[in-house]
Amino acid sequence: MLLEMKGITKFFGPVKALDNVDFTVADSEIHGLLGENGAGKSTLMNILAGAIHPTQGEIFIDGNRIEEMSITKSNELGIRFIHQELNLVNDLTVFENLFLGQELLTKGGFLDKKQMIARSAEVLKRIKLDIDPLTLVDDLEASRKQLVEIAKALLFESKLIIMDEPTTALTNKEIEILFDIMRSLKDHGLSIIFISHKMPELFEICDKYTVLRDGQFIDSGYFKDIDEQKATNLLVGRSIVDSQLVKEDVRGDVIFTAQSLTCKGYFENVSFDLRKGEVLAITGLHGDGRSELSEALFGARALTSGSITLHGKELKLHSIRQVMKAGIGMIPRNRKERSIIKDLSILNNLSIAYFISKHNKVFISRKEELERFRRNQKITDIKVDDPDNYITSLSGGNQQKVIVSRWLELDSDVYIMDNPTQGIDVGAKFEIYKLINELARRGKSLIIFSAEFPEIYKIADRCIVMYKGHINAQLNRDELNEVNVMYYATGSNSEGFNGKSVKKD
Amino acid sequence: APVEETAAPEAAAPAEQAAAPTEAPAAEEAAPAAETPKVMGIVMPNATHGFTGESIKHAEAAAKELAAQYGFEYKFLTAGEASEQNNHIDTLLNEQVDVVVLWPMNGDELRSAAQKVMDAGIPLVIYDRLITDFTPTVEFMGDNVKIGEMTGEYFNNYFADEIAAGETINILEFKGDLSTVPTQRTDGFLSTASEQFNIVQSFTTDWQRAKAMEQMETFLNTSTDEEISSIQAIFTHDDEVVLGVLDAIAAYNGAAELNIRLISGVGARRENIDTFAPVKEQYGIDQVTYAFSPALIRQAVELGAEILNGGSPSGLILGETVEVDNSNGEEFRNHPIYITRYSLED
Amino acid sequence: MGNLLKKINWEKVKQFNSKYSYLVSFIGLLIFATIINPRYFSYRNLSTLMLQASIKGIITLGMSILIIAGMIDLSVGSLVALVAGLSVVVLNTTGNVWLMLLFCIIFGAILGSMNGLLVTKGKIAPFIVTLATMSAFRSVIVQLGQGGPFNVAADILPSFRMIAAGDVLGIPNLALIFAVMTVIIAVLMAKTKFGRYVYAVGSNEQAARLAGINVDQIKTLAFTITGLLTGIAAFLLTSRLTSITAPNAGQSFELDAIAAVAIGGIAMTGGRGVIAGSFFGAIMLQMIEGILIAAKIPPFLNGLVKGVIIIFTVLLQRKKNND
Amino acid sequence: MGNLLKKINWEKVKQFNSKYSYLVSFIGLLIFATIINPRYFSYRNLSTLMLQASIKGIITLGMSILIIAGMIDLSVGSLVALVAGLSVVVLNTTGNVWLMLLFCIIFGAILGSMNGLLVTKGKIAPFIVTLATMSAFRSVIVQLGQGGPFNVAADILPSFRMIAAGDVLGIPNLALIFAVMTVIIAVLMAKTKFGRYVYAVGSNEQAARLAGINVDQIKTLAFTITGLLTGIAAFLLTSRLTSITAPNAGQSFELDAIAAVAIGGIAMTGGRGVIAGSFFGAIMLQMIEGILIAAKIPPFLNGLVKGVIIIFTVLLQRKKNND
Ligand SMILES: Nc1ncnc2c1ncn2[C@@H]1O[C@H](COP(=O)(O)OP(=O)(O)OP(=O)(O)O)[C@@H](O)[C@H]1O
Ligand SMILES: Nc1ncnc2c1ncn2[C@@H]1O[C@H](COP(=O)(O)OP(=O)(O)OP(=O)(O)O)[C@@H](O)[C@H]1O
Ligand SMILES: [Mg+2]
Ligand SMILES: [Mg+2]
Repeated sequence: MLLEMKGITKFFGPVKALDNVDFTVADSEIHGLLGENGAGKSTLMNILAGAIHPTQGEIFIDGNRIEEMSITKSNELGIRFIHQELNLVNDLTVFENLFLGQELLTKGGFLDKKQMIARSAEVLKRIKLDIDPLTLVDDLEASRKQLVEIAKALLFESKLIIMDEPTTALTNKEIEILFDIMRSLKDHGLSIIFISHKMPELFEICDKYTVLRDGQFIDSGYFKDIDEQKATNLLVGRSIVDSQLVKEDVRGDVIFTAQSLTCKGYFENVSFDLRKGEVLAITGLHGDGRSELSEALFGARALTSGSITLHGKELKLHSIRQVMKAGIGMIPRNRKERSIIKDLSILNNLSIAYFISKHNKVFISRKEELERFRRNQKITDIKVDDPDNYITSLSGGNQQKVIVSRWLELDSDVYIMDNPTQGIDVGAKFEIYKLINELARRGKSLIIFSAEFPEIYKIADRCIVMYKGHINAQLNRDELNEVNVMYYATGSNSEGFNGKSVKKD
Repeated sequence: APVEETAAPEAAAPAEQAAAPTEAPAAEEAAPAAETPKVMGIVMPNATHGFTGESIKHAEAAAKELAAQYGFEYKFLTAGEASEQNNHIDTLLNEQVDVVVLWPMNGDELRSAAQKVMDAGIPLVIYDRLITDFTPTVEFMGDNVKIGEMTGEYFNNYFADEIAAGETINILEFKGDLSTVPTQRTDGFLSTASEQFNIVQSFTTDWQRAKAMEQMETFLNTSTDEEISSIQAIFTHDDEVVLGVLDAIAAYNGAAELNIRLISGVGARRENIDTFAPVKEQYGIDQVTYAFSPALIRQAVELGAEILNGGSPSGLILGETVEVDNSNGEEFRNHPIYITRYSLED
Repeated sequence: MGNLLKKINWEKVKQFNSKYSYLVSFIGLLIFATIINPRYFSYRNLSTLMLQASIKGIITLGMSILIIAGMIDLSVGSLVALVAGLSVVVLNTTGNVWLMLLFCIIFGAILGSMNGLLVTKGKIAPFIVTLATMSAFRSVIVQLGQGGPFNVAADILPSFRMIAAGDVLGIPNLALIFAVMTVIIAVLMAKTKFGRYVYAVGSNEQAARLAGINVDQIKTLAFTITGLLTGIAAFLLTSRLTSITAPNAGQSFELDAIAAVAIGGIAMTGGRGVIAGSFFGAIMLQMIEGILIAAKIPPFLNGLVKGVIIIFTVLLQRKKNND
Repeated sequence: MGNLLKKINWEKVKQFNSKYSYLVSFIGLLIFATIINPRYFSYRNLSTLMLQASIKGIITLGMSILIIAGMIDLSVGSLVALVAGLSVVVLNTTGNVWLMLLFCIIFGAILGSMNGLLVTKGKIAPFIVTLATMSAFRSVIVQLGQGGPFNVAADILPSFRMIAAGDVLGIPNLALIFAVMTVIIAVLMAKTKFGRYVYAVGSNEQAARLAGINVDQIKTLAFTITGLLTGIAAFLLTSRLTSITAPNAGQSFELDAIAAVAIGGIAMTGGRGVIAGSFFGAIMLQMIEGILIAAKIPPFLNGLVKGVIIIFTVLLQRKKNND
């Protein structure tokens, strides 16, 4: 056995995050680690990588017991860890980040910049990532950052790579590339622990699975022996009926119009409108300008030209506050950097946006805050001990639920959601889809930025597919299928006559 | 300390000694092309408390007046610590000034720089700080040790009976800050004051009235009644500090009986002399202070001007220290030191 | 279920400890002081303590807001001197104390907002902006006073000094004002949107912005409020001293205020801490002065002992925080 | 492909601008000074300038490391006094300049690492730790000298003062030493692992830790190196002054060093900036003094003008950064 973890128990203060968990990984194996939000997956992996210490339990690598696992030791043992949240140094360049902690040196003991850049270029090429190793990481957007994290794990010889939800910020194409690399690594004898909440992915790439629930080991086995239904049951501990999602037709008037939106270097001449009660998905591949568009719609990024009308009035886009007050809410992507206020409690994190557009009293009422929290906890199923704890004590998925709740409280007319289900588990995801449908039924309009086709299919009335900063196609619900989306997202339709890009012109 | 010449403020006015040049009102305009006007470089400490602040004011005013009168230029530089003063001297040497008037933060720290000035053949006037084993062109000093000594003697006389009776006299000390000036004042005091004076506690006030007030308040609040009652006099380094101590005494409402009879200060400021009578009347406290005037710096500047005009003053000149207490407080308001000090106000 | 209860209690205890850690330090210091000098623990002394802590304490309140917002203000000491010096002129010319108070508040707020605008519009680090204005404010008032003091006119003086010297039912006015200001600022920070935004900005500026908070506005406001509070402090200082020496009035108040914030348990990295902490922080800092006097520390060693006590006080809290 | 090239170039230009912004300020200030005083731009004056900037400049180098690491050190001024004062004793007793230099380096490093350990092991914010040690270091040396100066013995003095007063081929020794130290520290920060880690820690401590960097070690080392450099500065200061007055030697060096770092274009938030920036920053700060003299600013207004120039210099760079 490459890896054996035995009887791992971990307390965070009073919270028992892991309870006597066993976990084994063999050579040349891609091992899926499954569990609901807060089940203890990241914690277990953090223990394996030496980032935190277990309260109890033992770790064996190749049969040898490892005393006092530390980050340095796990590195030396050939364990690489791609964390669930981004952990890059924004002020350093890509190559500096890739080699951080394991710099190559010249004979004189100085940094061997040349070689590091060359090796970085190689590894970036391997994952088909078209960026200069000298780019400042700060200038990259979230999905690129995620790929740099992945590249970092591939840089040195290793035995075991831990991937904690590496695909949440990636597009389909990038995921395919990742899977190719994973397979080839497996061929080279490496093992990979793969954590994801997306069932199809797990079934596609993994050999074995281990399920955790509430910090306890539930089951382990081969994916070929189970199906998605079974996996979900193991995960949740009860069965979920996925068929209840019913989409109703949209009949409302147009309430939101985007006219010739242009943001130089990112997107150009984007126009669309949105009806009351409509769910519009916007998708595409990297470089489609989608993420910048989502910011621009919310006033968080300045437009070069174009205008947005809501309820027939032109929006003042220079102030986020004004946009919110006009009735637009937005869940941004890249939770850690853009949403989580780490020094505030769960309760306060949830309330913060509400104050901007809804709260008119002089004083904050704790009672109301608690009510808000309880209400949302029911809706999004946040697993929490005490809402006064810091939000960072929550698992990634539960943090995301708090953020979703933050915006639901605004009761906006239009919701912009950028990758809203980032890291949310199967059960809760389903709840959120239901919620989105419910919002639409109540006459809210939603613009969902997403790269996950199953998600789009479940919720969207209409889908805009972007390609290199342009709207390449608008698909109605009846035209909506994965093949179609990929066709337009890759620009296959326009290939040959005008594949012009607006990027960085 | 040997006094070669005691200079009353107006006595040393260089106008009388100097071969009076043409009365050019504004020299720069009067003789633009003929020859470049001579330059006086003045280096002083920053204004970090009242005394340095007023000194700078007087120095600059004097420089301005004299420059206009005699047709020279001046460069006026201040600094917060010694190495910056050294830097200033380097700058002045680069500018090839014709005389340097230097008030060092601390004498010895400017020795190397002072040596450079002398080596460059530039006349050097040192104000108020002694540089060990170094002789500048001319030195003008207030005498901090002497102030301490005079305070000690005043205390001896004031408590002559108690000293004769062999009693121990408890006093408090409020220092300026931790620098050399306060150390000199304390050393002077200890050298003359009777052994029977017992310094119960010393405080460092950073020359701040507010700090002195707090320290006195805390002392009064946290000491035993006997301790408080045993204090008979207070020795301070500064008039502002005296006001802080008096503030605390005025605010005291504890049980102990206060037996403080004498408080000493340095400065002879208007604000303090104003309090002499009322404090005596209300609290029965006598005060004494020493006129160590910030206007004394004028004389150093005047010495510089004298040099520029071809004079050659030399040696050590000591500024006059006048003792001011309840007996001569009002009289002192007519004293030249007092008049010069407040001459710049409108 | 019993498990759950246990769990919650433990959390509560931990939270209490980390929330009220400043009390641990405060009590520790109080015991220490009382051991050194048993007379320390008396009503008179404690009320004087609060009186003495009040002026810097009010500034500390402002400094806490800034530090919670992830900023700092080095200019408060000079700001005190500038406002106080000019306020004497206002008082002497108008003879009206209320006008003078109004002047202090408004002028303080204006200077504070100047700092804020340089930070937000100029995009310069607060440390650097206020380092520069520290130097500038001081310079202006020294120039205006030509190095000399600003004295309150003799006819107004006796009544004017009673603002700071007076008391209400045995409680010193200054202590009372400090307490009231603390409550106001504590409520502002804990119970209003503004306070919540300050915490958010100090913790994650980008997230705060994307939640709709006008980050620049909050920062400028934080500076303005600090300026305003410092203006009030300047007013009280003038009443306490009745004479403002421009070159050193308020000297190093900024360092004392920051130290008080730190020993009050507010994180220097922003986003965390409560106003009650700075209240006790300011008092603790004053206690250290008292301890120096009570323990008869030789003056030259005051700095050493003060430094050690500050470190020790902060350490005391960290232990509790991290366990 | 042409597209890609364009991209790279654009990036490069932007990087250049933000990397060398300090040069923009430097040239701006130089032009300004020369306009005010045409004699300013002379070899003699510029070499004196560098000489004058050298002692604080060497401290500025250390301060830059700390600020890049996201920390700060307020104790350097007091550390200078403590090391310099005692080094005089070492020199006078042993008569050996090399021994004295060694003492300065080692003692400086020890004091610096003390700061570092308090920050890392004690988990106290650098600002607070060094605020406390600033007070403590000063107090210790004042106590040892009992308020008086430490004077270099008369027999050693003439040769000893030539270390700071001498020159090599017309280049002042101090300027030379400053230049050499700058190169060493610049290489350390740009070309070694340590330097890289300092940037990483200052930019994102958590990411640095997860990359296997021993964050505490880097922080402690940064403080130690700063202490060491400050020790060297103390040595040079002693040679320049030949007498160390404990109460105010090195006073407010910390503020000057921090200001120099800031106008050298190093971000106060850590993670960004280059050592060459602090070199020019230190020189620029000294230039401001020169400008004050040349422009005949009245002494009381020096602080105002200095503050304004600092803000202006930093603004000049920000503009370039943001475009
Ligand atoms: N630093 C912490 N302090 C307190 N509790 C924590 C901390 N980190 C994790 N926990 C708790 O440990 C449990 C497991 O969290 P973990 O992050 O391992 O979940 P996960 O399985 O990775 O979930 P997700 O799918 O949402 O990422 C959760 O209950 C979480 O609240
Ligand atoms: N243990 C390992 N850890 C990290 N990277 C590895 C490891 N083993 C192999 N690699 C890398 O994987 C890459 C091989 O990837 P890939 O399979 O895409 O290339 P390939 O040329 O198709 O391989 P092959 O040689 O099997 O044909 C190589 O660059 C190699 O450095
Ligand atoms: Mg997780
Ligand atoms: Mg292959």
